[in-house]
Amino acid sequence: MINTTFLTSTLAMLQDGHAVDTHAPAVTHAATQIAEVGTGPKWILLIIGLPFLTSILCGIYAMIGNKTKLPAWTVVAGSGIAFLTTLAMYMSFDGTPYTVHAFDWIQVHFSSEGGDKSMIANFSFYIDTLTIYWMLFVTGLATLIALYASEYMSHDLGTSYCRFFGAFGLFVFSMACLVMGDNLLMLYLGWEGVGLCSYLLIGYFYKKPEAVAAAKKAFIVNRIGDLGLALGVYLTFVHFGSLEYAVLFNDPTLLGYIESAKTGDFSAIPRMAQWIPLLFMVGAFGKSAQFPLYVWLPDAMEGPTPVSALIHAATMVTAGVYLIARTYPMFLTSEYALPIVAWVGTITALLSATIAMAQFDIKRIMAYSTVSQLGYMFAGLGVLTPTGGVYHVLTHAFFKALLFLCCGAVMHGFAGQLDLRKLSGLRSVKGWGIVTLGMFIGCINLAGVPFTAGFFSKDTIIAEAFVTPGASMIGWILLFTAGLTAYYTFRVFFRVFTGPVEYHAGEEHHGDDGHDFHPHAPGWAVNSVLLTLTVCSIAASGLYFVGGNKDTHTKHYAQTMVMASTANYESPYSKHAIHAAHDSHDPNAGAGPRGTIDHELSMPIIGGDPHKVMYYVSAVFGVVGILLAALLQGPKGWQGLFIGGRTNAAECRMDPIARMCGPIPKMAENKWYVDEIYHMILVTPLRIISHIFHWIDKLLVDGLVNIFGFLPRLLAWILKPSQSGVLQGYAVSMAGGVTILLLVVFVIILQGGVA
Amino acid sequence: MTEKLAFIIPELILFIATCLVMVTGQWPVRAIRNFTPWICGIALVLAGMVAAMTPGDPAALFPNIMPYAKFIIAAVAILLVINLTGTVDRELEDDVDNGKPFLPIRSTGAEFYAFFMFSITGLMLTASADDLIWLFLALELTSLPTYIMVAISTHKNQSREAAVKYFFLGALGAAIFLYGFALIYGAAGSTNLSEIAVHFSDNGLGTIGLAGVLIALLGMSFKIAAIPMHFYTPDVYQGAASPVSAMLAFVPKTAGFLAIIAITATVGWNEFGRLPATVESMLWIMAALTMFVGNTLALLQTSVKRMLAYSSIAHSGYMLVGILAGPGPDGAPFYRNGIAAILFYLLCYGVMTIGVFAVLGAIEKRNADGTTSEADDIEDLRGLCKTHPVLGWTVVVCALSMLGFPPLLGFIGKLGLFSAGISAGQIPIVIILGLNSAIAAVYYLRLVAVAYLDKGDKPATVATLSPYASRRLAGVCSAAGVVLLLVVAQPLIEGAHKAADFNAPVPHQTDTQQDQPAEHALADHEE
Amino acid sequence: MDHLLHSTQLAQLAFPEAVPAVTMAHYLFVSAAMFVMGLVGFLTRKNMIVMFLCTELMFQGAGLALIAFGRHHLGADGQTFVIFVLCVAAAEAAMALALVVLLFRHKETLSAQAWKELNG
Amino acid sequence: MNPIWTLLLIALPLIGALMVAFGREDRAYGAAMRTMLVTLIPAAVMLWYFDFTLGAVHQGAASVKWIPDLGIKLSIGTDAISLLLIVLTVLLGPIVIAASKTAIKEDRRKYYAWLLVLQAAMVGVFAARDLMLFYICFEFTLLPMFILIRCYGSTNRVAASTKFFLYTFTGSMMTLAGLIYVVYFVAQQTGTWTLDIATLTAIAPRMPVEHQAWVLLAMLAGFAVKVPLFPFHTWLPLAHTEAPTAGSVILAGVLLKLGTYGILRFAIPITPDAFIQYAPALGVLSVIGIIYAGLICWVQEDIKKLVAYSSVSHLGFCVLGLAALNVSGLSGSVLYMLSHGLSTGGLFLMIGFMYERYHTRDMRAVGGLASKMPVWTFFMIFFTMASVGLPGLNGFPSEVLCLISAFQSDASWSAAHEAGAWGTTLGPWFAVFAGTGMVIAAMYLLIMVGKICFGPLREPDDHHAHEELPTDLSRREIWTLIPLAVACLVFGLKPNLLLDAISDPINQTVAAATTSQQPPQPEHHIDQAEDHAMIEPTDTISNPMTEATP
Repeated sequence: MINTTFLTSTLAMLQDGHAVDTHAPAVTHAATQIAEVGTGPKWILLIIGLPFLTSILCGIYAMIGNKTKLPAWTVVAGSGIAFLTTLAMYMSFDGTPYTVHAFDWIQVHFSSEGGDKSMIANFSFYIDTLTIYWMLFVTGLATLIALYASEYMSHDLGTSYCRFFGAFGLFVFSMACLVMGDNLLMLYLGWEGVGLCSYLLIGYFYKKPEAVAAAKKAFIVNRIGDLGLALGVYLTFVHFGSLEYAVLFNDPTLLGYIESAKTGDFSAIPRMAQWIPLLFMVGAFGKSAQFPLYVWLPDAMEGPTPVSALIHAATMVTAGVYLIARTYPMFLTSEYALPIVAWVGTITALLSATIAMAQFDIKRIMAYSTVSQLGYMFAGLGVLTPTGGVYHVLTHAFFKALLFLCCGAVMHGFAGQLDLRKLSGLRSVKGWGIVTLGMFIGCINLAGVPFTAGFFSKDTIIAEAFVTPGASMIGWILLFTAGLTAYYTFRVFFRVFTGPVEYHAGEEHHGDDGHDFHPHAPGWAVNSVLLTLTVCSIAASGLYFVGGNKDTHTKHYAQTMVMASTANYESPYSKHAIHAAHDSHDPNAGAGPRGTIDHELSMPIIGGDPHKVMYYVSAVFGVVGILLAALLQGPKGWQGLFIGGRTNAAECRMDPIARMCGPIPKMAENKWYVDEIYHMILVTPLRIISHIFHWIDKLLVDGLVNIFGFLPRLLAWILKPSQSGVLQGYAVSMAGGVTILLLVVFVIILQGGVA
Repeated sequence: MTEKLAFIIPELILFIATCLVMVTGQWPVRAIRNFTPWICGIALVLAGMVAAMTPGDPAALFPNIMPYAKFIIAAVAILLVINLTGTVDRELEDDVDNGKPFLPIRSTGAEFYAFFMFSITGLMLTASADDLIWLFLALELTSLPTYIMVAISTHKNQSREAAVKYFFLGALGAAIFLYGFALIYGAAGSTNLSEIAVHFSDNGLGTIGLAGVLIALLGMSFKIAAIPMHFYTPDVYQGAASPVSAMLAFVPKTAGFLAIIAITATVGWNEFGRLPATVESMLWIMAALTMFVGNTLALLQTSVKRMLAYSSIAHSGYMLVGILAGPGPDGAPFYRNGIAAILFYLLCYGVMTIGVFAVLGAIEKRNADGTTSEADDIEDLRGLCKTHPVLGWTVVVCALSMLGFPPLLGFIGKLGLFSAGISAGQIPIVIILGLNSAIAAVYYLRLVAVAYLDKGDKPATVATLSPYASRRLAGVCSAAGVVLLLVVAQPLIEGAHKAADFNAPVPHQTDTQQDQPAEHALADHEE
Repeated sequence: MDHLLHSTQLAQLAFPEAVPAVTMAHYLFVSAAMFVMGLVGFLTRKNMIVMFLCTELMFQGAGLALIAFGRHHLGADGQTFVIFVLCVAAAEAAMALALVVLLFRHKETLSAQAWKELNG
Repeated sequence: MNPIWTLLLIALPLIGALMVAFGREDRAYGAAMRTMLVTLIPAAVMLWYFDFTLGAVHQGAASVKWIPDLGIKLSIGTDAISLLLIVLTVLLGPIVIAASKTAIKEDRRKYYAWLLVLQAAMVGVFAARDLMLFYICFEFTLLPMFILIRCYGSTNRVAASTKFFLYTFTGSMMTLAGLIYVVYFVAQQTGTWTLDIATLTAIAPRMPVEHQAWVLLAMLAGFAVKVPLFPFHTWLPLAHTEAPTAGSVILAGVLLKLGTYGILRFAIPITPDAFIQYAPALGVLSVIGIIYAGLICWVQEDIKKLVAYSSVSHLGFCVLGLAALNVSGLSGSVLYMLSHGLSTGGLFLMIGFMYERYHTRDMRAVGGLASKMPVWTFFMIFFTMASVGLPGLNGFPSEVLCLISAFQSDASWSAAHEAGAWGTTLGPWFAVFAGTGMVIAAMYLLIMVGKICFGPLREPDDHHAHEELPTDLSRREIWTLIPLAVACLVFGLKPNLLLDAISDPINQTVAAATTSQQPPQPEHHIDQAEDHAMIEPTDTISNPMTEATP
């Protein structure tokens, strides 16, 4: 069990000088290895092969100039079959992870005294519960969103259509490689592949300079993260000698490190090994848009909405969470890794929640809310509850995709209008019923209304935050952010969907403004997708009650899946551990293979066991947030349900309050000027340095070379007068030359140079 | 006494040919006059073959330098003769064609060829010199005729100015090295080179001996245009007609080097293959300065002949490195033998330089007023590969070879010098050699670029062919030589290596006498 | 050869204190002086004929040194060398005068300064 | 394997060059193309018959005596590494000829003839088994390139070509001096003056370390200029901007590899101990090169200069791999040589096609070509991603290996685990800073792609449609790109095709380099009197006027 010094040392790190809790219970449980890794059936390769095939097909359609919706249907079919194969894989999975080998990729063999070691990185796939868990919602969402996009992108059929779906297929292939890869280099391949696809898809409207700039920014910021990941991968190989999960996570040295980490003495673990998780973290923050590297996600909204829904809400951004979950044992071995993850996640959640409150573009709000929710997931991982984090990934994937698709439908219908000050009362517009319902379900999930999926997953994270010693501060911040989330979510809902019907066309509308513009309601494809997603979001809450597994004492579906994978570590204080211990009276039953129980340490919160109390506390924060939103943003009237004072789309009761509290809302709206700060600290100095380098290169280095080139010419100019053409001149020079030469030689003799 | 005569049969053949030439040169019948260069050619061929056959003089310091040296002298001299046709008496022959009577008083053809043959004979004599007096006479015989050849080469003031400079500075140089020889004789007591060598190796180089050797070397540096004495070269090469400059580039230089080899042989290389400190350091400074001055000043030239003059100075600098390296321990392989490297490089250098001079001689500029003037400016060569491909390619091949571009002859020669220098431990001078061949690349590249590469941004001046086809033949032969000699490089190198094996004088095992006090009074001379 | 007394020794025997012995150093000094005077003359005088005479002077300087050494080594080499030097000097003289006449005919002056078009 | 094939590889282009030079002007392209395609056959045969299991053995060896006195014996033979580089050169041949069909209008015979000569010279360098043939071909690649830049370049081609020639020529003169010193040392040890590389590499390591240091510096003078390593790179951007498309592709594709091949074939085996001493310095220079050149790319306006500086940055990785002196380092750098040739060659082809249509290299004048030239944009993005090092394409495996080798070759690290294969010269910080090169590469290449391919359409005002070429890529142009793209993909997905081939020679080089063959007492070893003065050449270097007598 990671003892209490673990997190307190982080607090010590932050407020140096804080007394470190010396209580260190002994370690009892021997680290059990992951079950032997078998080899799996070849049909698993369908999941990876099909999306790649669809992207190749789309390329061919583009070449033969196909104008129909064929690319869309190919991708939908491809992802659909992939989803079904994943389901079959899930059904047939008997608990022991296995690998499926496609073909050899990079193999270098070193012959050295210590036996010939070799670096193996093959195109092969490692299937265990975590992979299945991830692939289920990735392929599922991909199919749904591809269906949605078939209609949404229908206005520019032809090569662009093929290009979009080609990149879409390539994205699903890369995500599959990332999640299912059996070694860290395959993960890195998928990592960069999704980066490339997000670059291609964000830059889909390549005519718009902002889209191109956003795509470039996304790729470069991701690339900074990838650098961290790459260095981490190389360091892992150099330190542990292998990249494959099967070998890596059974590596005796790694298990040894975990043992010594448990006893709290991190001095035994070499500094190199402690660097690895820190580098992985940089990669995770880059890809999942956490605090230092989150700036690219809001700009990524330049891409079409299905892209934002799939890539920037559900799948790609969760890659960071997957990385940390997959390499969780390594994070345990580093002294500062998990605390940093927790704190960064919390800060990001709070920061982006504040920014989301002040935005007016609904897609931007959703983007910042994604960043905030990702912050929650990282906080979950940080405070020793991979189950909470991973479960939140699933629930968030569904309702955030739903929210994005609703915004997309709104944008599609109102000719690109996204500003919530220009839209109001869509609830009562004909044909927008399903969109409103979808939006509502999404919002209650996001806000964390009790008994919704969002509520359960967020609640586990916050509960664990309070339970894990030293992380109560994180818990309070997360609670406060939950309130803010509830507020800005329902701010959107009340401003856009309720109140008097009033809408203005976006800039893509060509006719003159005014009432002859009538929004065209979403088609059957969009509505059907929205409905399915709504059902899934609701069903996701059900997962909290079902899927428990008696003998491994797991309470719900997400927990069973996580506990059987490499991330099988559970905090001793987690609710599950306490229940398990309670049920089987064996104090160590509930803990994951590496944890033991120590009851008396569970810290009471507001007088009760945090697990039980948390339902009510977070529910309260959620509801308060919603009421505030209703009060300040909601419309007037309708049986007094809506107590807000808003009469039209433009203003609401919040505006005077905002004006009253000075510059803060203005700064929040400008995203706390983080972009500008980055530009000032990083981009401009680097550009100045480059110009300096350019000048150095042109003047100094080239100059030196030219000088060396010029020296002979200079010597020639000096000697030129000696050839004056006058006979006597030559004679004098000759005589002078002779004498000088003889003198120099004699000086050498006299100097005794002879000896 | 007659056995010495056996060694100079080739020179005798040449002498007979010279007399013949003097007669046929003035012959009223045009056909005989045109036959004069042929006589020289045939004589040279004969001399070359005889020289190749006769074994060297075993007693000399370099026993079998004679066959090899005389052979390459004859070979290159043939190239020179082909190149020299048509230098003088051009107007006279035109007038004779237009029916005017042949006035012997106006024709200088006879003297021209005679002087050329005298000079080549002198050169061969230098090769077979084993005596100070012989060496002095041979050197004078080589250079005196060239003064006159320069004077009568073109009927313009520039060649007269060149002649006056060449003559006076030549006389000065001759006086200096004569004084050197006198001192050497004074120190050694005998004029025979082998005896001098034995004396120096027994009693070491006295102060007078050292002074004598240094002054002799400095005097002879005039011939090879090394640093202190290089001032005349650019003006003389530019002033003289191209064929004569070609001859100046090869003949005095070869004579100079053969003489220097003879003199440094008398001084001798110690068991570490190094000359005595003073001689070595002077030669070292001379080599380094010659290379740098030659290469750098060539950068500024626009006249091709001046550029080639400076390039010949630079090449002398390269060859001095061979002297510094010395022949190495007896029986040393070719890569260690600096002298062999020089002898081989002389051949390569000769062939390359004559090639470019021949091309210059082969073309001429047609001025506005119908008269033709000699092509000298680098602009005259512009786009030569387009107008006259054969000549253009000759310039390109010869320039690249002089640059030391790998597969060509120049590179093999330079490689010989490189390996000799390094094997002798003279690393710094070899690095300077490397640097200088890089500096040299600039102006050789300019030659190649002007002839072959430039699209002629500026209109190519109309360089027409001069009436004498033989100069084109000389150019083509040297270009072919540069390429074809590669095939026979090995036999040539073996010849040079055999020529350069130096039988160092064996020091008598006398007791280590004290250095005789050099200037003991004449009065107390005792038996 | 060796029974002949040296002339200077005879002189010393006859007039022991009167005439100081003339050693080889004196001859060498005189020849060096002649050589240097010739060199300086060559550098300073403008007239070409005088310049040539100076080279002749240098040649004779060398010749004197040769004779002195010949006498010192009691060998005939020195003198034979001088004879050849004289004949070469004569050849040069002929050539020099022919050249000077040729130059005078074109430039009406005997000064060497006139000839300096070729330079650079 | 019959040596006739290697001979054919060198002879065919030369014969082709003669045929083209003396053939007709308008049929020059056809003749050149046929020659290049015919030379593909011997290359294929060699690839087929080459026995990769004993990769380090020179197969298809033959030699002809030329000047035994100077030890000059032209001998050819290829081992695995040189075979792969030869195949790369031969593959680029026809592509380059096809790419310059419409680009070159006048003086076609001269252009194609010299291109064929360049091809023969490059194959000669890689196939050379003795110093002389190597040096002759090494120099002989200079002349055609000089002519190509000089006659077919754009505005200030004269300065660029002269600087290119002189810079490399001076360097190679120093290398010649160093190598001859090595030959002398070996001759001094074994008695025979041989220029054969095998004997040199066998005996040269016995040289005392200070001599080795001087020889290494001399060799690096020549090869570092060619690579181009950081301070010696200023000739490359000039040469690239002025060279015609074909020239740029060959220059980036193969000529830069001569430098790294030289280091791999000469510097490491001949002066191993000095190389280990100087490897950290080499590593620092390459890391500076990566970051310095990368940042300069960022502010470049001229697209060819940008890609030229990117080659400087990329080859920094290659030299880093060499400096790491372990198996993954060397195999990474050889892989890098091959992959950089393909990806940067492709990039230059793309720029060439764009230059033929818009006659400008300024990124400000041209933009948003995706709408007009979609196929061109696809290939542009493909090659950009290949050179950025996207996994799945050929840049990635080489970059991985170079960076891992830098990590592995940490002195403390290999001491703890196992010496030998891990190397002791560099350390993790080299890899971290070199890694930033990956980010900077992404930055400047994406900015280039962003400016040129995406955004609103911008065309130079005096632009008129090209008379022969269609707006997008013609069939011929696509056929030049497809082999490169396929090769990039194949070597990206299956780098082991190459890695297994070169593993044998690499292991041998590393084993030889890391075991020191220093004789116990270097002093007494060279005791022949004749070379006593040789003992401290270092001081002869310092003061020129050394005295002779002891």
